[in-house]
Amino acid sequence: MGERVSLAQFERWLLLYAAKIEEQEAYLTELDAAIGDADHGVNMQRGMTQVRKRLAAEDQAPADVGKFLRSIAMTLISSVGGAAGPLYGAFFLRAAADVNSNQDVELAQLAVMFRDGLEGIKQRGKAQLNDKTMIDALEPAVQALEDAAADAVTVAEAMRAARRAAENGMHHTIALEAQKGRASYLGPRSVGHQDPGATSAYYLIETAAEAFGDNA
Amino acid sequence: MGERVSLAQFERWLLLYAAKIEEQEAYLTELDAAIGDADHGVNMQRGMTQVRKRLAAEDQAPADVGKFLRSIAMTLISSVGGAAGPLYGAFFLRAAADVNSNQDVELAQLAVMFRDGLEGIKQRGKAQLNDKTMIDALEPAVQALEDAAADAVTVAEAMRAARRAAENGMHHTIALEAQKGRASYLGPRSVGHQDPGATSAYYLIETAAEAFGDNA
Amino acid sequence: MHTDANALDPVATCGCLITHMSRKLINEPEDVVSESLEGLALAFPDLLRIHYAPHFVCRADAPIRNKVVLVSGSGSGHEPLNTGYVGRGMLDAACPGGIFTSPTPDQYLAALNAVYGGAGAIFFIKNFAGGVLNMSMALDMARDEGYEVMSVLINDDVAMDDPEKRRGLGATVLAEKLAGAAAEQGRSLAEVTVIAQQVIAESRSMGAALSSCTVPTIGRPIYQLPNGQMELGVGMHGERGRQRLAYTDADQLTDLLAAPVVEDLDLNAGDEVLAVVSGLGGTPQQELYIVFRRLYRFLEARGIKVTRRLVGNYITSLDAAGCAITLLRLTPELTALWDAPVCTPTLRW
Amino acid sequence: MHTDANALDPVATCGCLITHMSRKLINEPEDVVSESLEGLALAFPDLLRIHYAPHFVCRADAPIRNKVVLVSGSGSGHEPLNTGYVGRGMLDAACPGGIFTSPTPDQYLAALNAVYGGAGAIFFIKNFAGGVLNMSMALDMARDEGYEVMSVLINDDVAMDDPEKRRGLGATVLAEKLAGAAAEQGRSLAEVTVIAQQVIAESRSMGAALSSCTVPTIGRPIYQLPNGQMELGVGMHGERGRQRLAYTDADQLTDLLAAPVVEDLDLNAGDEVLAVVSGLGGTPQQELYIVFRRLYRFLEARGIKVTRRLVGNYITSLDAAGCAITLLRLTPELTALWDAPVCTPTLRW
Ligand SMILES: Nc1ncnc2c1ncn2[C@@H]1O[C@H](COP(=O)(O)OP(=O)(O)O)[C@@H](O)[C@H]1O
Ligand SMILES: Nc1ncnc2c1ncn2[C@@H]1O[C@H](COP(=O)(O)OP(=O)(O)O)[C@@H](O)[C@H]1O
Ligand SMILES: [Mg+2]
Ligand SMILES: [Mg+2]
Ligand SMILES: [Mg+2]
Ligand SMILES: [Mg+2]
Repeated sequence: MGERVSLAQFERWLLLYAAKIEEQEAYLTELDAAIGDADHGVNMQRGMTQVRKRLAAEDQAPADVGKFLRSIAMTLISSVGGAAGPLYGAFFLRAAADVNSNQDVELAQLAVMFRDGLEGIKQRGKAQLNDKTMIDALEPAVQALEDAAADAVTVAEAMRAARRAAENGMHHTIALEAQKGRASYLGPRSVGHQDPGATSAYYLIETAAEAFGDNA
Repeated sequence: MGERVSLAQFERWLLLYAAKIEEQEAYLTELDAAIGDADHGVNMQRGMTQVRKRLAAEDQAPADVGKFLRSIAMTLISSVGGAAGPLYGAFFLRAAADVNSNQDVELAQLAVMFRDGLEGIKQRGKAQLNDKTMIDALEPAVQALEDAAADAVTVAEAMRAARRAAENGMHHTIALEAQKGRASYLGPRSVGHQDPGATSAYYLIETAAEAFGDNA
Repeated sequence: MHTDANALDPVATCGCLITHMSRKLINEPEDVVSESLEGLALAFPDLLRIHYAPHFVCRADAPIRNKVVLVSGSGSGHEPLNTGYVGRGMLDAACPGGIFTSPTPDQYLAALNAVYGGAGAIFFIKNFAGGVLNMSMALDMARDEGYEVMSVLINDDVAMDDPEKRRGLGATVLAEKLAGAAAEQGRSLAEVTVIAQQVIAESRSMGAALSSCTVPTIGRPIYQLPNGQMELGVGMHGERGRQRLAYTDADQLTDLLAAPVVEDLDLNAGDEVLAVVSGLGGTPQQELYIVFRRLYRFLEARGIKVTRRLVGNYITSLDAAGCAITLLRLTPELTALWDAPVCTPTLRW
Repeated sequence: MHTDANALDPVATCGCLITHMSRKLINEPEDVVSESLEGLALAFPDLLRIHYAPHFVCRADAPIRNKVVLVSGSGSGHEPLNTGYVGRGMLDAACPGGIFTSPTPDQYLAALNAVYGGAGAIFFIKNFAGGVLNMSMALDMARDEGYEVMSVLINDDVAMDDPEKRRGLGATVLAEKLAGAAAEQGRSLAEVTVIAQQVIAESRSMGAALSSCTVPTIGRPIYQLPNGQMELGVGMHGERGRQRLAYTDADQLTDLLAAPVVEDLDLNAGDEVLAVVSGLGGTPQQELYIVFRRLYRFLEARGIKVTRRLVGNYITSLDAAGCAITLLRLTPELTALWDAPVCTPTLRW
């Protein structure tokens, strides 16, 4: 199909994500208050504020997708803190390694980037599907993206499928008992609550769908 | 008239007072919470519990009214604490000094004892009438007792007059701004609340009226 | 009915009332003081000796012959005041009363008897009605028994205009530390007394509460602050203050506390001070440093230099939220006494 | 809908909500950490140096050539942990994160760079998901830059059965103090690391909360305890614990905390221990001594002797009510390291 996601769309993605996090900060923190330490929204908001600043700085216009994602990674790593900072950082670092100096990315490559990003999170955090973490939103989304890429659908269709998969995965965390992260200290008491990290991960996919889907 | 208040009646007085304090402990503490530090009931209850113990100890049966009141004074001084302990202690110490080895006391002498007890409180605490303290209940009662003694009424009548005067004095403290004691730190904010010490002082007169008034 | 806007609310009923007691790590409310003393004794066997009924805490090495001895007393619930200040270079004995209730004269007598070294004693007394009454009785009794005893009245609270009503607050810790250092150096009763009086003359304090505290014996806060209000000019008993104001942020509140202290002490550019920020017990250390920061800047802007400081829970009101600040104008002699070695459960250097 | 009796209540609505923020002595919630650090810097100019963005606190005399350096990090809101433990005989640097949020790798790097003395470094890391993730990134980066760094994982919390999930609690203070003393004596990186590991191996902790705490950024307690309930097996973030139980008195609660600690550490008659009772921040000192008293008696009844102790607010969760206990089995060597001189804002002897 040759349809490609441009550097500008990657930038738009992160701006949309920053706006989403700002809008949902309190909700994410509420979710974390129920089974964690009530800081996930605050942490993500602190990180995405830094990302926004970086994007706004004219002189730091990114040269290519790889550099761009790497700078997002470093910003998140040095400003989010908590569990989410290094994990989202690992996602972007690993995704960046796949594209290097590209100015744009096609769907198959996008699926590879997301898969490798997810593997980065899993390596760092040693969590699996159904441990009630952000992985429960990301892994189904990556799988959907890969399936779509194999079917050679449009980027918009692929991202819609990924978004739906992420949303289901996010909702599925409600029923799970946490095995990793702070919520796991609660043991069975963690059941019945949606995981905050899975929620912010769903937003990441949702905003990617929005940014990548409106391709000409 | 020759009517006399016996040592047994003095003992009965303090027992009635102990019962009254126990019954009103929470109320006294509430009053102190409003304009003080929420301990007046607790303090008085601690002291009167010790008084009761002393009265119950067979081997310590008092030899005379003077010794009895002095032992009450020492017990209160060493167990009540706060402002009320030394002040009630001074009352009983000075009253005791007037009777020495008496086995009983007649009305005129009773009035002198209460007057001197009151003076003991005033000397120790340097407070005056209308400073919103226990004096506002005691001083009118002492005055009424003296008037009654001059009129040579019965002890029961005299004590009824004293009780009424103490009650009025206690209610009058509501309108006063505290000049002495912890409530005075509040300045004008102390107005509108009944003084806890005036309340416990009213109970002291009320129980005296009960103990001394049922004379044959 | 009285309707002054600044009048007190009726005894509070709060939706959270029942939870207040289940915030407390205690057994029977009436055992709080003695059980806490027992814990203190077990924690500092080498430093302290504890006597019960009447309650007092004294240095394990008491009596020290020919040393002026320092005895202090106050209600319980202000910990570490005063039991946490007993030890070499500070107090010889402390008498804890009931919660927020001044100790009784027999406690002072018993403590004095345990620590008296033949060179005189000083009773430290904060200017609260009950404290003064009990202490003055104790003083009479001690002198009757032939002890040489001076008393020092601590009244550093600028919340009260009337000097007679000024309560004893943070200057207590400073007077006890500096006089304690002087006593440890072998100075005479007259000399140590003068130092204590100098500290009090050169210290002022002011406090504010952002909540009352839960007294175990009543099981609920003494009063309930309405939303977004604070009490300015409080003492140390979780009681209401001089004034109720709308809640301000830490910087504004610090200024409200610092300004009258600086003015009343007539501090001027070039003065050096010891600054104390003491939490009331329920305020985290994090916040006390925010207040200290502002206090430092407030003084700096006026050319006043903070050369010594104490930030933490030093005089408390159980679990009340809030803080009090104290400033002491330093001289080289007072600074040296502050720096002199001290070994108590709380101050140790 | 899930209806397990032990499930979590929905996000609490409490009649007192609006008052929670007006209990706090702060300015803008996002400035709490940096303003508090500024206060700390102003209070201890001779002892500490503070760096902002990235935030870290280090010894004023750093770097110390040829000394093994100790670096620790944790979220803010646990004060005095860790910033209050920087100084001679303990930490070389501490990295404070956001409130209850672990510090980021660049903070560790910057701190390491400021204090590294050429003889190696130890990173102390409490076993919390976020802490470990950030620290392990920092470790990779530091080693890439050629620093010789060991890391020590603190996991003394017996509330978790799964050893992998055991969080770091009071052993943090002990490991940092004892390893700090060893480093100060000039011991090698390997030796100091072994001591830190020994302290962790010989320490166990358990905590209970009688309330949550108010996080400035959210302006209300993380959760609301229903009347007469408590949370057993909490960490240090005002979060819920392993179990919710009916409120018990101080003695019973102490036994609930002590029993699993003693069992897990396999303490036996004749053992000597260092006992820590740390308040969570909102519990008055008076109550902590009541708990210590019971802990002492509990151990005494089993022939275990408390020969060293620490009672106070040493690891906190802002203004949460409650406490945690920690026991460390002592050897003569560990006792000597505990007694070795230390000069930090918090521990000083
Ligand atoms: N080991 C892990 N692997 C993947 N995700 C994790 C892991 N640990 C925690 N998370 C995610 O991080 C989220 C919490 O992030 P955050 O609240 O910012 O950090 P912290 O738990 O340190 O306070 C959790 O909801 C979960 O989705
Ligand atoms: N100087 C004084 N003279 C007379 N009565 C006083 C004086 N100071 C206080 N009181 C009385 O004592 C009462 C308070 O007693 P209490 O609460 O037991 O002691 P404290 O004020 O030390 O807590 C006040 O209500 C007042 O009636
Ligand atoms: Mg969190
Ligand atoms: Mg009172
Ligand atoms: Mg009192
Ligand atoms: Mg966190």
